Amino acid sequence: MNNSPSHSLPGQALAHAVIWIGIAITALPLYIAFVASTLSNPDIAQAPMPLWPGDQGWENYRTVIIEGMQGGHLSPPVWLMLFNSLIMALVIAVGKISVSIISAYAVVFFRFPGRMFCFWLIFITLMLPVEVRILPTYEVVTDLGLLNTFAGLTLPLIASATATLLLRQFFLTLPDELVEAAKMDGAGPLRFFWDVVLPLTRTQLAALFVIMFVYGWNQYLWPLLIVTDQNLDTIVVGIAKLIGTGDATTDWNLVMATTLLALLPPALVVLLMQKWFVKGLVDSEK
Amino acid sequence: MQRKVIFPNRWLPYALLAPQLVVTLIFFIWPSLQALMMAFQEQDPFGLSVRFVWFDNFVMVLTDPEYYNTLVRTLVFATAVTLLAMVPALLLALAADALLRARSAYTTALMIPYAIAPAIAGVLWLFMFNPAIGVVAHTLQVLGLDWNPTLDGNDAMLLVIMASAWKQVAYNFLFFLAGLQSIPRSLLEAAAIDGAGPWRRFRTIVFPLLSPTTFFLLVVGLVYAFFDTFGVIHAVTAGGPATDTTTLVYKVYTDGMIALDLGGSAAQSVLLMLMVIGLTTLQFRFLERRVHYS
Amino acid sequence: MATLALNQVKKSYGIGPGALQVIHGVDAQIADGEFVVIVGPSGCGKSTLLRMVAGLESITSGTIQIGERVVNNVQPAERDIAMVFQNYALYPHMSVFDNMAYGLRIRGLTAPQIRARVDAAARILELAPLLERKPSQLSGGQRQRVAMGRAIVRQPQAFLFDEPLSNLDAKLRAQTRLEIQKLHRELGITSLFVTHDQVEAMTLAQRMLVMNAGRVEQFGTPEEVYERPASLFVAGFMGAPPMNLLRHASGVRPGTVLGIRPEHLVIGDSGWDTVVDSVELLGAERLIHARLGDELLTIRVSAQRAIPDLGQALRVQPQPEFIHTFDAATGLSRS
Amino acid sequence: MATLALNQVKKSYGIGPGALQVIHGVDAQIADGEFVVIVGPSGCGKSTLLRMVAGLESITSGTIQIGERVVNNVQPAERDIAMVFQNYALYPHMSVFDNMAYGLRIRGLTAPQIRARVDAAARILELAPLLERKPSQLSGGQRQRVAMGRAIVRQPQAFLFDEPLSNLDAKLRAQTRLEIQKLHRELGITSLFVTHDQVEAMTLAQRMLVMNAGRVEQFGTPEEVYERPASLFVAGFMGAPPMNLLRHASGVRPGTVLGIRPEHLVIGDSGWDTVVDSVELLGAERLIHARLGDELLTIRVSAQRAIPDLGQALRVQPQPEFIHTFDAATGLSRS
Amino acid sequence: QAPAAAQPRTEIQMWMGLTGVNGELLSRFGEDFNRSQNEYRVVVSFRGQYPEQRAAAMAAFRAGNPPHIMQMFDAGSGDMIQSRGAIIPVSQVFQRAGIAFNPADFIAPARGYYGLPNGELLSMPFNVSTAVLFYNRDAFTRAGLDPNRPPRTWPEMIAAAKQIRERNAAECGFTTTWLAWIMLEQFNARHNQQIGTLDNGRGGAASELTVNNALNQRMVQTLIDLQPTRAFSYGGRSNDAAAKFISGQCAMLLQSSGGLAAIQRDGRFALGTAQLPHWPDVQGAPFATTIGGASLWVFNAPNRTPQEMRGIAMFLDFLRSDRVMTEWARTTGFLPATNSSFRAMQQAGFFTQNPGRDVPILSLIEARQGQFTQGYRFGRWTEIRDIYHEEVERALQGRQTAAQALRNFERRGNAQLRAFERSVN
Ligand SMILES: Nc1ncnc2c1ncn2[C@@H]1O[C@H](COP(=O)(O)OP(=O)(O)OP(=O)(O)O)[C@@H](O)[C@H]1O
Ligand SMILES: Nc1ncnc2c1ncn2[C@@H]1O[C@H](COP(=O)(O)OP(=O)(O)OP(=O)(O)O)[C@@H](O)[C@H]1O
Ligand SMILES: O=P(O)(O)OC[C@H](O)CO
Ligand SMILES: [Mg+2]
Ligand SMILES: [Mg+2]
Repeated sequence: MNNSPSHSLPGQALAHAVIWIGIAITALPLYIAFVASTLSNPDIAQAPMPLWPGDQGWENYRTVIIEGMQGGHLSPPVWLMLFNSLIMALVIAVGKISVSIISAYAVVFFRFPGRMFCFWLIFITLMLPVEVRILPTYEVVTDLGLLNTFAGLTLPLIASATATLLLRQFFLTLPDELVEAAKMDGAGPLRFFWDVVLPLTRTQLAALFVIMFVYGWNQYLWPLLIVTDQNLDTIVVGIAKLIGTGDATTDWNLVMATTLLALLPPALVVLLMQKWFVKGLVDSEK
Repeated sequence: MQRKVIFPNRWLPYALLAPQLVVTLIFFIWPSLQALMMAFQEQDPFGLSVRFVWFDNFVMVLTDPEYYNTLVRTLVFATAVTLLAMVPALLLALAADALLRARSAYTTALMIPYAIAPAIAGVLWLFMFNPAIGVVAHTLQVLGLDWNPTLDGNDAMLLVIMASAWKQVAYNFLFFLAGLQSIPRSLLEAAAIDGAGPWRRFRTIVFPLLSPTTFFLLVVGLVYAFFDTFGVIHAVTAGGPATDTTTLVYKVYTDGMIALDLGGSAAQSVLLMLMVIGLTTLQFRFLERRVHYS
Repeated sequence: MATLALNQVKKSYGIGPGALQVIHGVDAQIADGEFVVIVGPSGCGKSTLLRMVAGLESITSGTIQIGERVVNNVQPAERDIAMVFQNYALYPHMSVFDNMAYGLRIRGLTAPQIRARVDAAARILELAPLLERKPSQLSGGQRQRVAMGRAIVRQPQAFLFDEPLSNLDAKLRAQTRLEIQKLHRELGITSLFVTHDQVEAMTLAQRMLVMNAGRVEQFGTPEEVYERPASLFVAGFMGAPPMNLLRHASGVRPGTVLGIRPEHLVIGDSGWDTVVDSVELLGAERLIHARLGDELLTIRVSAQRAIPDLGQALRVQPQPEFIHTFDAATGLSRS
Repeated sequence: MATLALNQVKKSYGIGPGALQVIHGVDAQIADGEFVVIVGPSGCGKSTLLRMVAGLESITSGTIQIGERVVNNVQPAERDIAMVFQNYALYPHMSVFDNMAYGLRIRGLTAPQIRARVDAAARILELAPLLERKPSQLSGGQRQRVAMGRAIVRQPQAFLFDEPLSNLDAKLRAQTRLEIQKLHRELGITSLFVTHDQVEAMTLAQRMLVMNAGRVEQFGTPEEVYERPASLFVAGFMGAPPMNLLRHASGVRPGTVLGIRPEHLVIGDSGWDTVVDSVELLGAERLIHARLGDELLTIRVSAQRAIPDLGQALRVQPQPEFIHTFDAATGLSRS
Repeated sequence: QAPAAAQPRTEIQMWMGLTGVNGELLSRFGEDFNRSQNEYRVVVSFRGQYPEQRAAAMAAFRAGNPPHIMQMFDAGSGDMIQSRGAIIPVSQVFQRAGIAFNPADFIAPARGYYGLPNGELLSMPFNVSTAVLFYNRDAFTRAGLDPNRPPRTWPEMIAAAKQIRERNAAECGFTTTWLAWIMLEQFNARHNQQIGTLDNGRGGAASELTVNNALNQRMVQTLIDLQPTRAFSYGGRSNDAAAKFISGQCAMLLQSSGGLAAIQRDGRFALGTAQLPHWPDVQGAPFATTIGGASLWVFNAPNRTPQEMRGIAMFLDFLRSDRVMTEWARTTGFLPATNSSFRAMQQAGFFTQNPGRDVPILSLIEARQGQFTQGYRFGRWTEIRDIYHEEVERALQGRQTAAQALRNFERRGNAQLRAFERSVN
């Protein structure tokens, strides 16, 4: 093998050890959550809970997926919340990307008065976190009659500049000659966008999709405020509502089952699209 | 930076920009201006009476010692989260980079927490460390450690720091690994020929060359610790015990949403905005420098 | 096919006092079917000139005519020309076939027409087995051929080439050079070819346009340019190793520069006294670098000849019929 | 300074049946102070061989000796060698001075010692004014010199170069070639230089090691290699344009291949009947490509000579004293 | 029947702050109501804990779209009462809908807490609770305590807790939920002490906190002193500490009577219930504890139709019916909020059949009433409660004394009261 010192045998063993410790710490909370999701709540309430999976798993998952917590009163069935989260994450991801790709295209491939102004206006959206403007945003959404709609849930979150910046960056790296070749071939701006830019941006789009999907899926404060109809509850909000509330004790077994179900889809998206995701993440921030 | 080759067209660029601009203006710029306005007003929670009070809200915030306590606490928290998320990430990245085989499998396993919402990460850690039912909390108690985040501010702080850092390690890891892999092998080989051992190579070559990545992650980490940890704190400690885990953002939230001091909360928001703008500017200054560097 | 005429073509980047003029009035009449190579050092404006012909760069003043038509304000796609770029600018996501077909599709040709044209071009360029591949699956030379194919299918009035060979390795470059020559022979399309490689320029050109800093230094056949360089610049630019240019050697009149190519120096018993500085073997020949006072002289000799020792004294004499004389002030040839 | 000895050096990547052997037993004895160039096509194992000498790659079997010492299991740092990489591998965050001083610091030299050595190297390489700059503030040629400087200050037993010139443009490459030659003359350190550019190889080498597919094809002086190529591979690889290799021409015995360099063909009244296919001007010379049956022949003539027309018939005769004969089956020289 | 069914139902939004068995039941009442008629559709949804829910409701109100009905815990009442433009008193709601409504139907403490001096009710009492002591009978037995004689006074409580620790019958003696509610509000009512001037704030917004006295100091100091041995173990704010009791870690729990259902469901021990302990040296003690829980507020909004108003009244009317009230009280541990449902349960013998279930009633209604047992009415009380939590938590951490904690609480609390006073004037 390679003779460089980091690739020596003891070096390899050390590296494996470090990684395995890392994986253990990464996995521990997930494992405990999994075990809890297979126990009954009294089992958990009698601390310490067992560290080996119990036999309530099927029942717990059935309960949360089909019925929802406490017969669907406290939270709708998980399948519905998952569906809501999915819609929200998809709309946000696809929306952000579509809006961003055309605006990045405009900023990069055209010169026009106000170009830099527009760019900065978009860029500014990167600077301020949601917490800062949540109440007035809420008012705007209400004035537009978008409370309790997917539009209200998603539109305000489409106003972000990460995607625009990344795509702009990428567009800037497309060789000038490609544009010129297309011009010589007689392609106009829209045709060039459709025939050349879009296909070439596929990798970036896939990466952005993952990032934005996770972003959308993990939204917390905004859906907490904007949705008053339980049937629109997203899963992350649903979970947070379930713990430490009122005079009830938390049904940790169900909460953990729900939690695992909640992190499964974004984790799957990240894993399945890993190749693009890492590239996109690293590109987008550089 | 701009392209040399462009398309000539008068209206098309505006049409393409329109959706983004509209969304930005309606859902971002406008509400932000509103928030700014609220910082100069005093109003009751229901918005039934509104009074313009100039800088009163700012004066109140800035003369409240608790605000400075929170500021210091936030800095401590942010520094701890950032470091705790970066050092292990760097170690893991070094290990992964050194591996000849199974690197991608390991990478996959390590990046899962990226996909997990902060609020959910908080729930997971709360569940392990809850003094009443948590497995780890129980173990600590058996070991004779008096673990009680509901009362001990340090325990609580440690808990939110760990939960927050845990989630962020994945992110830092991916960047460090990318950074390491972009260091030309030949540089390390040159150093090896020059006689540098592994530790010396790390100290004098690898770490300096990673410094752009490190700095970037530092800024991102600080921003994360400042803002995105809201969900963690909300789920784990709700800012307590006392105010021992209340960060600036959490204070904006509690003062505004729970205590319903809208003006004071808005004033704090504005101060926060200024800090974010500062951080972002810093980052972009640096980014520019880095463009020159390469 | 058409003639190409450049009349007092100028180009400035930017406007007003800050403007940067990079082309200072170029005139050139190119005959129908002629193969003209534009050559010059990096940054002299070769690409800019070519791109003005293509319509990718606006013309600050002067006119460009393709055939009878002044094209200053004609869109690139309407000028009926084709261009081959240095980096080929192939559409990476399209197959070779689609790369060639793209322009034809936009022009609205029918599928059978397109197929016929692409097949014809592919036959000429031996691309037929590659039509389904993506550019990333091709070698550098194959990509280059696809770029040419894309130009050919258009059946344009003129071909423009911007350093199309500079991304190829030496061997492939030599080979592709021959192919382009042959292609031009077959198709006879007026061609404008930019390069900064003088071997390429000399090999390909029917006429060469030597540029320097936005001006034409010489426009003539390769033989003219090599044998009768119009200026010091051309003398120093063409030839590898380039012409020896001496200012202080004995026999050089003050205010002039004497030019003599390395192959026109004879080592013997008379002539300049030089000292051998280094020797390089090039295969069939050897280059002897020798000091002549404060100037350096390169002499080209057959490799068969005995190798002189370093530091050895050599007598070197220029063959008189190959001596060039330039005005030291203007740089223009006086011969 | 030291001798360098490679004895039956082999290298495989991977282990077991899936292993890929890339070096198939190389032997080479390099004298103290000798400048040896390893040349061969891409992928033939040049870098691998060099990196085994450097200690960056483990040795699968065989031994490598530096001086009297077998270094197979010696760490790179302890082999007392210096290496110049293709991409220079300068430490981008250190000044030129620090780049050169790095290895010395690690060796524990005192500050004045370091300063003295770096200054000396900087003087030789004319780097003195650049010592405070970062690599990013240097041109390609300057970076290359810093990389050499870093090697020099170490005063190693041997220099290893892995295509150190291939990132430079043609002119700079020619110039740096001369500098390396001069440097070697001054310092006299045993050097192993990898390149795939044959001009570079011939110019620099005292002896050349021509490699092909992990095997040594020939190891000799440039003259030997050029004039008496040991195999078909060497004959076809060295020389631009390369030797004509004919299998079917009249006078070629079956089972053999006749080799004749383009400069050793005479156009006259007798000899092979060929047809001119294309002509290229190279400045002082012209290349005539002509068809001889199903084979192509390149003839090198002076540019002074009249240009033959395409399609014209030419009689071509090889100069008998320069004819090479190879065994068609083994590829080995029979001359 | 057919035409009515074709009519789209008018939707009535109700936000609740209850979860668990309690929330489940309240939601079911909504469904029961929906089944009982076909004009209205009530949507009962959980919107987070009371403070979050209130924040959302306020944002919704400002945006002109508040829920029709919002359940709000006792501590939020002061703010709600002052926000006259935002709410419609329930008495008026019934009046406008033309449904008979007599405030006197509700039990006295609730009337006192949520009503105006003129008898009008501002919000409708629904989940009425008071604080009680739950204890683990098994742990008592293990500790050698008599499970049938729970501690009645604080000295007994302290002794029991210590004994439990000494015998290691549990990891902790006792803990408490709702620290401010129990250790400040209930505690002072139990001893008939006012926590703020102007009749506990009922007399106007100019009220000031008066809690930094010997009695409160002694109570807080007691907790501080017990904390290190875990005779007392602090378990977090709001309801968090209940888990420690349910898991068996703590042998005793001070908690809302409304917490009963959860304990019954998850606890694995025999449960005992008793009244809140008191200090016997305080004159007249024990007095009655005070009311807790939550009431239902009706939001005003510019676009409310008479149809909606009627729907609101009908649903509230449904909720206060004997059938709903008795089921609610029987299942949850809350008290019946109306006199008639209380009587109905008595007549059915519920309290005699379920020993311990009468404890909250004995504590709230039957115990001795005093001048300051009627509850308080302060603005920004949610926030003031949290200030109390913060200061006492700091004291429990050992970073300040009880006196310092209470002094800081008074200072910071009064600043809030003054800010509130400014905002209503
Ligand atoms: N968009 C531009 N704005 C300003 N100056 C430009 C621009 N494009 C080119 N130039 C300048 O014009 C001059 C000519 O450039 P051009 O690309 O034509 O040179 P070239 O001869 O093709 O060089 P090379 O051989 O390196 O390709 C250069 O000095 C260049 O810096
Ligand atoms: N780490 C490796 N694993 C497997 N095969 C390798 C590895 N490194 C090199 N090779 C193979 O070994 C052979 C020799 O590679 P090497 O880099 O020595 O060639 P080279 O002569 O230096 O080529 P070039 O001129 O392109 O640099 C090649 O076929 C290459 O693919
Ligand atoms: O637990 P509950 O609902 O009875 O409420 C207890 C207190 O009143 C909360 O303020
Ligand atoms: Mg150019
Ligand atoms: Mg190599």
